[in-house]
Amino acid sequence: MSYLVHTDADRALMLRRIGAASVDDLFTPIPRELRTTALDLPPGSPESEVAARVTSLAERNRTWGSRSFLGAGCYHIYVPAAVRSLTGRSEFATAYTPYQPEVSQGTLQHIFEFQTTISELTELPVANASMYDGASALAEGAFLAARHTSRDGILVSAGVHPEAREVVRTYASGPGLPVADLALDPSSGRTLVPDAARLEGAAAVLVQQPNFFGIIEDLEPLAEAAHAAGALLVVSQNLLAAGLLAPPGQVGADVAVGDVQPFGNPPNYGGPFAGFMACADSYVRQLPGRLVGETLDADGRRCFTLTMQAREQHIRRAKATSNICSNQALCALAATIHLALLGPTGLRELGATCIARAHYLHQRLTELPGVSSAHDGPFFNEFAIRLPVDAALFAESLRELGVDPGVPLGRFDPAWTPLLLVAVTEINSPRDLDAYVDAAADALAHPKEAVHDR
Amino acid sequence: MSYLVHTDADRALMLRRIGAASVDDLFTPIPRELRTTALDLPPGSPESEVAARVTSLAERNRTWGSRSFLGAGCYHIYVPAAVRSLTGRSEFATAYTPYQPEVSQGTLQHIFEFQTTISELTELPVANASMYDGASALAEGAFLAARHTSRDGILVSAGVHPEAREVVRTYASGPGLPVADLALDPSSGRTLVPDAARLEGAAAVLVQQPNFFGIIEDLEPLAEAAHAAGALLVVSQNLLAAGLLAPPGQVGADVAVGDVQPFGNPPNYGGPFAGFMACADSYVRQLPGRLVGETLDADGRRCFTLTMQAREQHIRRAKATSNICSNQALCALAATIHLALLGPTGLRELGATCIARAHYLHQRLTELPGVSSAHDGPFFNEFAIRLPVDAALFAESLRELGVDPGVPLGRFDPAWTPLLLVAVTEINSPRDLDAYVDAAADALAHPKEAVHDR
Amino acid sequence: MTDDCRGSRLEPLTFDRSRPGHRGATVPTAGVPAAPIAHLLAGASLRTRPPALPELSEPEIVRHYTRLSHLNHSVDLGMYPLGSCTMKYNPKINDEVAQARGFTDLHPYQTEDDAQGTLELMWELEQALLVVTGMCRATLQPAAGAHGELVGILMIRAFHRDNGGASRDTVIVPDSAHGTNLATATMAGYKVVELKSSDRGLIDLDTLRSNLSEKTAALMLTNPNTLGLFEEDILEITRLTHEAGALVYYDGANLNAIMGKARPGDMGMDVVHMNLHKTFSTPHGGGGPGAGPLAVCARLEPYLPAPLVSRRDPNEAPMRRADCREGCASGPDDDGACCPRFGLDYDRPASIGRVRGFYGNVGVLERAYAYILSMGGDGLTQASEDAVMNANYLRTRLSGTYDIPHDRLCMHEFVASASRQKRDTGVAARDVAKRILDHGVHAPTIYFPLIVPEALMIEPTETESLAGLDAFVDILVAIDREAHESPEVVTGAPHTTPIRRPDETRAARDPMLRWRSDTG
Amino acid sequence: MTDDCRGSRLEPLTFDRSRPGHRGATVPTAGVPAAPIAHLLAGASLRTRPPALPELSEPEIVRHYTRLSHLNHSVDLGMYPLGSCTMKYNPKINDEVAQARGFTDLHPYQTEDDAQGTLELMWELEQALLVVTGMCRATLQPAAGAHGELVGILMIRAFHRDNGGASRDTVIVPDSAHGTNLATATMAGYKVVELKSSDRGLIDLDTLRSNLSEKTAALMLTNPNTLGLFEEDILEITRLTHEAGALVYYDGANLNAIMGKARPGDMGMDVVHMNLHKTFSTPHGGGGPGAGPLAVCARLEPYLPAPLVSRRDPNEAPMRRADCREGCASGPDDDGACCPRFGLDYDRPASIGRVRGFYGNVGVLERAYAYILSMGGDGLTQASEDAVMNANYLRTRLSGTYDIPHDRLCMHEFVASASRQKRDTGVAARDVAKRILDHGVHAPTIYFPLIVPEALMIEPTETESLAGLDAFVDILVAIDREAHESPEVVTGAPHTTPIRRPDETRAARDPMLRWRSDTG
Ligand SMILES: Cc1ncc(COP(=O)(O)O)c(C=O)c1O
Ligand SMILES: Cc1ncc(COP(=O)(O)O)c(C=O)c1O
Repeated sequence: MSYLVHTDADRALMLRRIGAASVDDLFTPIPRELRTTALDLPPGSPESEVAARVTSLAERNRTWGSRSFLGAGCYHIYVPAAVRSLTGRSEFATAYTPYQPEVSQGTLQHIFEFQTTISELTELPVANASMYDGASALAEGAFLAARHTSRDGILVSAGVHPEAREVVRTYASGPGLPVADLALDPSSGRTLVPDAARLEGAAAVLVQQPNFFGIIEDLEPLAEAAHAAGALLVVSQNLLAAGLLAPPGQVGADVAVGDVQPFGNPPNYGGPFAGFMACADSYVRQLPGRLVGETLDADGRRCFTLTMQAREQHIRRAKATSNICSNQALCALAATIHLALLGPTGLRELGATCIARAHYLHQRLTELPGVSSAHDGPFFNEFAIRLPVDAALFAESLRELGVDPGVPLGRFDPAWTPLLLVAVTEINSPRDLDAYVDAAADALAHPKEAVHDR
Repeated sequence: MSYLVHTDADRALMLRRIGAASVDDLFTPIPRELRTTALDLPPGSPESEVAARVTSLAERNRTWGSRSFLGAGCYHIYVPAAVRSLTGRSEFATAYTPYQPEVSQGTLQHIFEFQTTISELTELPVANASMYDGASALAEGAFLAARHTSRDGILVSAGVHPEAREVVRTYASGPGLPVADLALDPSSGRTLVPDAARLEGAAAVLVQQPNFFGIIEDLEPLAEAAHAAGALLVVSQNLLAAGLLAPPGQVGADVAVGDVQPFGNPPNYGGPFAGFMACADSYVRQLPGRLVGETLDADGRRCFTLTMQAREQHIRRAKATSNICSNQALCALAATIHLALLGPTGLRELGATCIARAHYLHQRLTELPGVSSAHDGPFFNEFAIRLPVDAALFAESLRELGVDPGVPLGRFDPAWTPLLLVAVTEINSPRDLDAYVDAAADALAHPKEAVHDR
Repeated sequence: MTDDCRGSRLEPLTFDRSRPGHRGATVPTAGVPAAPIAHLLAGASLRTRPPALPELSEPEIVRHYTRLSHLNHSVDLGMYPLGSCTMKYNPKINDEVAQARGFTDLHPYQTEDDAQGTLELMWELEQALLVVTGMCRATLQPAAGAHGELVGILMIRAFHRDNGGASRDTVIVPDSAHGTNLATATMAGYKVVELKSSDRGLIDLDTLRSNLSEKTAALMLTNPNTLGLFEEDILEITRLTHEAGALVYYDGANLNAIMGKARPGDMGMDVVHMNLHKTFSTPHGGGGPGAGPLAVCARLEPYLPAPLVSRRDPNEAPMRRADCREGCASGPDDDGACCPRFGLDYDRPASIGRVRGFYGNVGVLERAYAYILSMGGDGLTQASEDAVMNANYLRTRLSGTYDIPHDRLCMHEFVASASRQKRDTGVAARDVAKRILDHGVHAPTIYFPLIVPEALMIEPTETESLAGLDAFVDILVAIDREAHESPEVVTGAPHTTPIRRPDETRAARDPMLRWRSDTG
Repeated sequence: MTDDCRGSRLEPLTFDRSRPGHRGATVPTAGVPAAPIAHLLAGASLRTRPPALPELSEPEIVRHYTRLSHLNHSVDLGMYPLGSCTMKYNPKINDEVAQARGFTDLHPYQTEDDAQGTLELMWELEQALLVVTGMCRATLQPAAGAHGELVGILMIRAFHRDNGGASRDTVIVPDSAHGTNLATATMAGYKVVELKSSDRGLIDLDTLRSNLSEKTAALMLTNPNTLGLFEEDILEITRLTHEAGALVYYDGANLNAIMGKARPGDMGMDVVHMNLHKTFSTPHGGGGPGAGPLAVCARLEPYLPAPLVSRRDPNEAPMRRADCREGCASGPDDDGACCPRFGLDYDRPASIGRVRGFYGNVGVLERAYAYILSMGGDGLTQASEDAVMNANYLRTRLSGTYDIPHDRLCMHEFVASASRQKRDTGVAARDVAKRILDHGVHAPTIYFPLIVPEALMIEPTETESLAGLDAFVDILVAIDREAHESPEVVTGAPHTTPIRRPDETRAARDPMLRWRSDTG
């Protein structure tokens, strides 16, 4: 209980000044029949014991360091220590949403820098202060399109992460927006461009770049088809590729969303990360979430403040563009700092290292007997291979050899049981890649029987 | 090389403005025959690789957590996270010695708080801003006494840590101060009070409290004897005991020194910690090292500044009280914060837990066949036991059973080969103590043959 | 003399400071035989212009953000009595343990075997939250309070769909409600009806009755409400609502008032979200990440988003502890004598589906878990007691100086008003707030709840010391005096902050939402 | 209006804030059967009065030190051109890796087997430092530069004792020397003779010759010297000194100028200390901890403090890499193909003995090691080049405005003077320094070295960007203008810092060196 600040003497004094005979008196507004006297939880512990307990839980987890090839929307990228050091500063960490700009310029300015960073990476003029995560940002992107077009149909590419597709459906279940899938070309792994009939009444076409299978989509024809039908193209973008691939804004997307995770935010069993949303100017008034704008203070100094709040729940209430209030500011800051440390050159080089290593591994793996590439479209740092065995079994074997080889896709769809999704980043050294290939060759030579765990 | 800030274009521009044709030109003041062009060191590495390398070294070390019973001047005490968080703040960590008080009040004030804290714990009116460590502080204490008394003899109790005794001798070798030992009473383990003849010409009597063997010295008779002979009593004090034992100032010590290590500073293979030195008012002008004093600024606000600098090397140069310049400010801050978090109650409770557990373990161990207490004087949280075997062999056996049982004293003196020095703190839970006793019983029942390592 | 404490503290944008060719982090080179990038990416559209990310060295970036940090107020710098936000102390140990490699490196698609530590933590956290709320089962997915609200209302919709209530199209909220409640209802496809509060600042039973109908899907409320007042008729409120076939949603933003004192489950709540970034001490981060776990009663349990964290005994039979008014499970089982195994339960056919990727803001959950361990049951109860005592202390001490529309026992916060000052001196709530900033203290929440004019919504939290509370009273009393003696000092405030009041109109009129090279 | 940016930023002492009964950390209770303390401590004198440590909660303590931190300037907040101090950027990764449990939990008396990681790090660090300095062997024990100096001079004393030089009683230092050099010599029992520098700011060979004698034990110098000037006659200086039977001590405080460019070993130095907290980027901590490793030539090696870190091949034969002008060892061995084993070598009979407990400021060594890995040989060389370039850039740009007594190529720092300003406007070096503080930049070192009147000793370091350097020039030029136009602005400075100039006389007259309850 070291965070409590009063002594019993303090309490007695305060109660006296309040005019209450006891603490219980303060709780008399609670109907007697509701009142409880204690919580059925263990007593508090000294910090040393808490540290020991939580650390032992962390140690109970097993992690794989540079021998992990798991991606599928969450990537192992080295986060520089400066990111942790700066985001850990309590002035950032222990502040609330910057409601009082005079004492919140630190937060406001880094959000403004985040908005600029996202705008640059998406090549769309406006970005908001962050969303919960990439998946919920995609759902909010669909809602934005529905509001803007006054339509309700949502078309989601089968190349969008299955969990993000599920989130879109969950969100859509409220207002009852119909959601339909767009198929992939089985050989290239790219989204097939829907025809006009398919697009009729659609508010939005949602695609992911690179898509769930790592394949780089051809966005231009999708944008053209969507626009011809009066729908918006919403792209879920992996920022890891943003230094090299054409950004959504360059190829006609109306809205870009995604998750900043690869930058500044380690996997951490899936969160916290930060979603982002950027759009063309015409949709600004429909943007959900906070926006920071530049202005001048009473002395004419440049400064920053929350702006366009008429879109938001605390002003517009029932008519807000979204219910979002707290977002993921500190995770967005981590991404902003990491990307500033990389700069355009570092971002490009990081991408180049990821690509080169991924292609090297892809080549070596698909040379193994029975292993083939799942698709022949271009890919960035992630690809799916088709195995001659259940991918989960294969993974199990490789884990016994010290390599966590990728995500067995059967967990998402039984039809994908032979598929393994492999992600390669700059943390996987050439030695790790070769170890992977060796282990894979070994495992394929001696296949396993049963899956112990999903 | 991510810490270099110039581009080649910057460099070209700067050289142009300097009027130099090349970087080499800037180094022309160095005689040509001395000039080298490169360092025979590996090329630089990206941060991810540095982190991996250094972390792998850390992982190559083996540590024992709460199953370590090593002390002997360096204790495992849980350091609260707030200490790390606050000392890690770059305003403290990346500042220099507070030469410009107007922009250094943070450092100056926490040093003032440190001085007050040490003054309270030693019960001596003045403490300095810190010394390198406890051992060198003891040597400086001897020097202070020599300057003050204009004598040169240094008497060191055999109960002082052997390494500290060695440091006193090393320091004394410069001005050639004669150093002699004071024996311990073999049964109690307490320093025998020297007679007047022994004390003749002595500048200082140096003792440690509790002493190296964990025994609580009786300081009053030592103080009386020293004072009667015109010598100063310099006490090396373990602050861990400071909440309960009579502080040096209460029992007649003139100077107290020691190491703050138990507070705020984890073992870290022996450093960095911080030494401290406190003394009675009459010796202030002889104090080595920095002192922070309270004063007022030009607007009458209370503030702090380095003071009495006429003692120090940068003013007094060859006539300074010591050559010390940088001390251990950040380690002292860690101790100050840890002690502030504990407060008088926490310090007392910490001591009480250490004592109770140490006495429990002592009792249980000395009940084992062949194990006896090395001394019968009172002890605090540390004690020496005499084993029926080489203590190093015994330790080796216990380590195989998961307990690092203490420091085998043969490393300091072959005569001490059967002695094991055991320290108990609040991190050693009752379960750890029982595990120790069980392992010891087991090891004594099945003794070992050869020592593998010191 | 042109010296100015402000100007020198402001900081240009990274983008302003950027100079071509500079860089911070270096990245390993590929180190494998590889074709040129253009070849490897053949068939993909490439970026034609590099993104204008800042080009700066690491030392410059560190300096930039360190300097920026000095422009913020924060809990670690001073009192932060922002009503409804529970800005309590965020313990350092929580941040530290959450940095353990075993947590941060864990990939969400590793096997359950690999993730036993985190899964156990999530399971235990869920149990603790159920104990505090008196509910039956919880999802840890929601990233914030409002996210939890959306999940809860979507579950209510699913429940009605399956129980003949598909035509229920309205959600009722009190007029004191937080904006998220209304926005959530809309987002989930409902119409919103606002209930006028009674003179006592509470829900009026008659008004409620007249609004409840066969169209009502749910009533959303928070208790204590945003005035800091406990809804004394809460049992009648939930009874009436249930009688009308509607469900009751409990916005747990104010849970800090009642831990160990009363449980939403006992009040008859069907769905409850918690803000771990408020009640459970996780840092708010200047606007997140938070976490908004959502706990439900038994009849809503089937609709929870999948996956849930489950605990199985070694024979793989699912086990569960619960502590819910409906007795939905067999009660606490003994604690893991036999190495329980934790897993993710996807087999939930009635689930509304997931509302985010992966499983939740796990890093936030870790911190809340550590907090609960530190505090224990007694500590949490004491926290609520102290929070309520602190609020009442401030209320009592300020009531002579500021109007307090509902000046009776409050819970963890209360709403004062500057209407008297406004009327007598022209000094508005906003001015009082700005003037508070000059004293190194954050302002209360202002102009909320909407039903109090010139509202100053004050929540000291339990981690504010008596000395801190007294200092705050002194500040507010001094400002009242200033308002009368030299109002321009207050209306011109703040005077000592890094900037003075920003021109909000200018910001909104022609929004500049990102850096442009020409505006540097 | 009484608003003031300063006042509100100051902070009382913890002791002022203390209130009886409050506490921060809680401690586990004993949990074992035990007699009462008084009984367990029977025979010991007990404390009669509890120490007046502050009684405060953790939230209050965190707030206190966070607020205190805001009163400091630091490298992370702005330029810190403190001459002789090498306030370069302190990389964050170094602090982070040093926090690894495997390092921090390691007890100094664990077995060598347990400590292989740390021992390997220490060994490799020693090797790298030998490469940089061109010396033969090093001790990592000294806690700071001055500590290294003491070790070095004590070793020189031991060497003379063993080599017929027991009567040598004098150490020579240039008049530009740092105070520690003189104080060290005294502390080691030597007399000190100061050498007057030449007009060129260097050691004058004739003056040196006339001071060298059979009484001379050593010459201590730093090169580049404290004026930032390289001792061009260095080879002749060391030759002459050696000829006189004396040794040469190299104060490595200024090593940042010459990494990869020249080696003290090649200059003929016998003993060299380094300040890892300067050249090797470890944070200075507001006054330590630093580390002052001391490297020596072969003939002094026997005297190094024990223990040294040793490397053994698997058959336990000691191995060593060296790179010393005297060819004291066989040169680099190949790197650990066969799992070398590292140990502590205590078997050094001629050792002067240890100078501290345990083995050194290991946490500082870890940071320096990480820095060397990051930079590599190329990076360190480039660091010195950039450091020298930055200093010359500032020197060139400032030379029109300030007197620069030795206005020729400098190394990593240079000494300007405010004497012209003093003469013309009454503005002294101290005033210029104080006025610099108003601009968010730290002042240079002032009034040192003593041989330059109104000295402003400026060391920008290599981590200051061109933009930062230009801004610094602008500040200094503006101050010169102010000195002429409105000198009281400068003599009254600083104006925007948390406090104004403290009354040093008052502080020294009646020293208040600790808090007292009555002075609160
Ligand atoms: C009463 C109430 N409800 C809901 C919320 C929304 O919570 P969050 O910001 O976590 O989404 C808040 C936050 O301020 C609140 O005070
Ligand atoms: C030239 C010179 N020598 C010696 C020292 C002393 O170094 P330390 O403070 O590490 O003891 C310094 C430090 O300022 C210095 O500049």
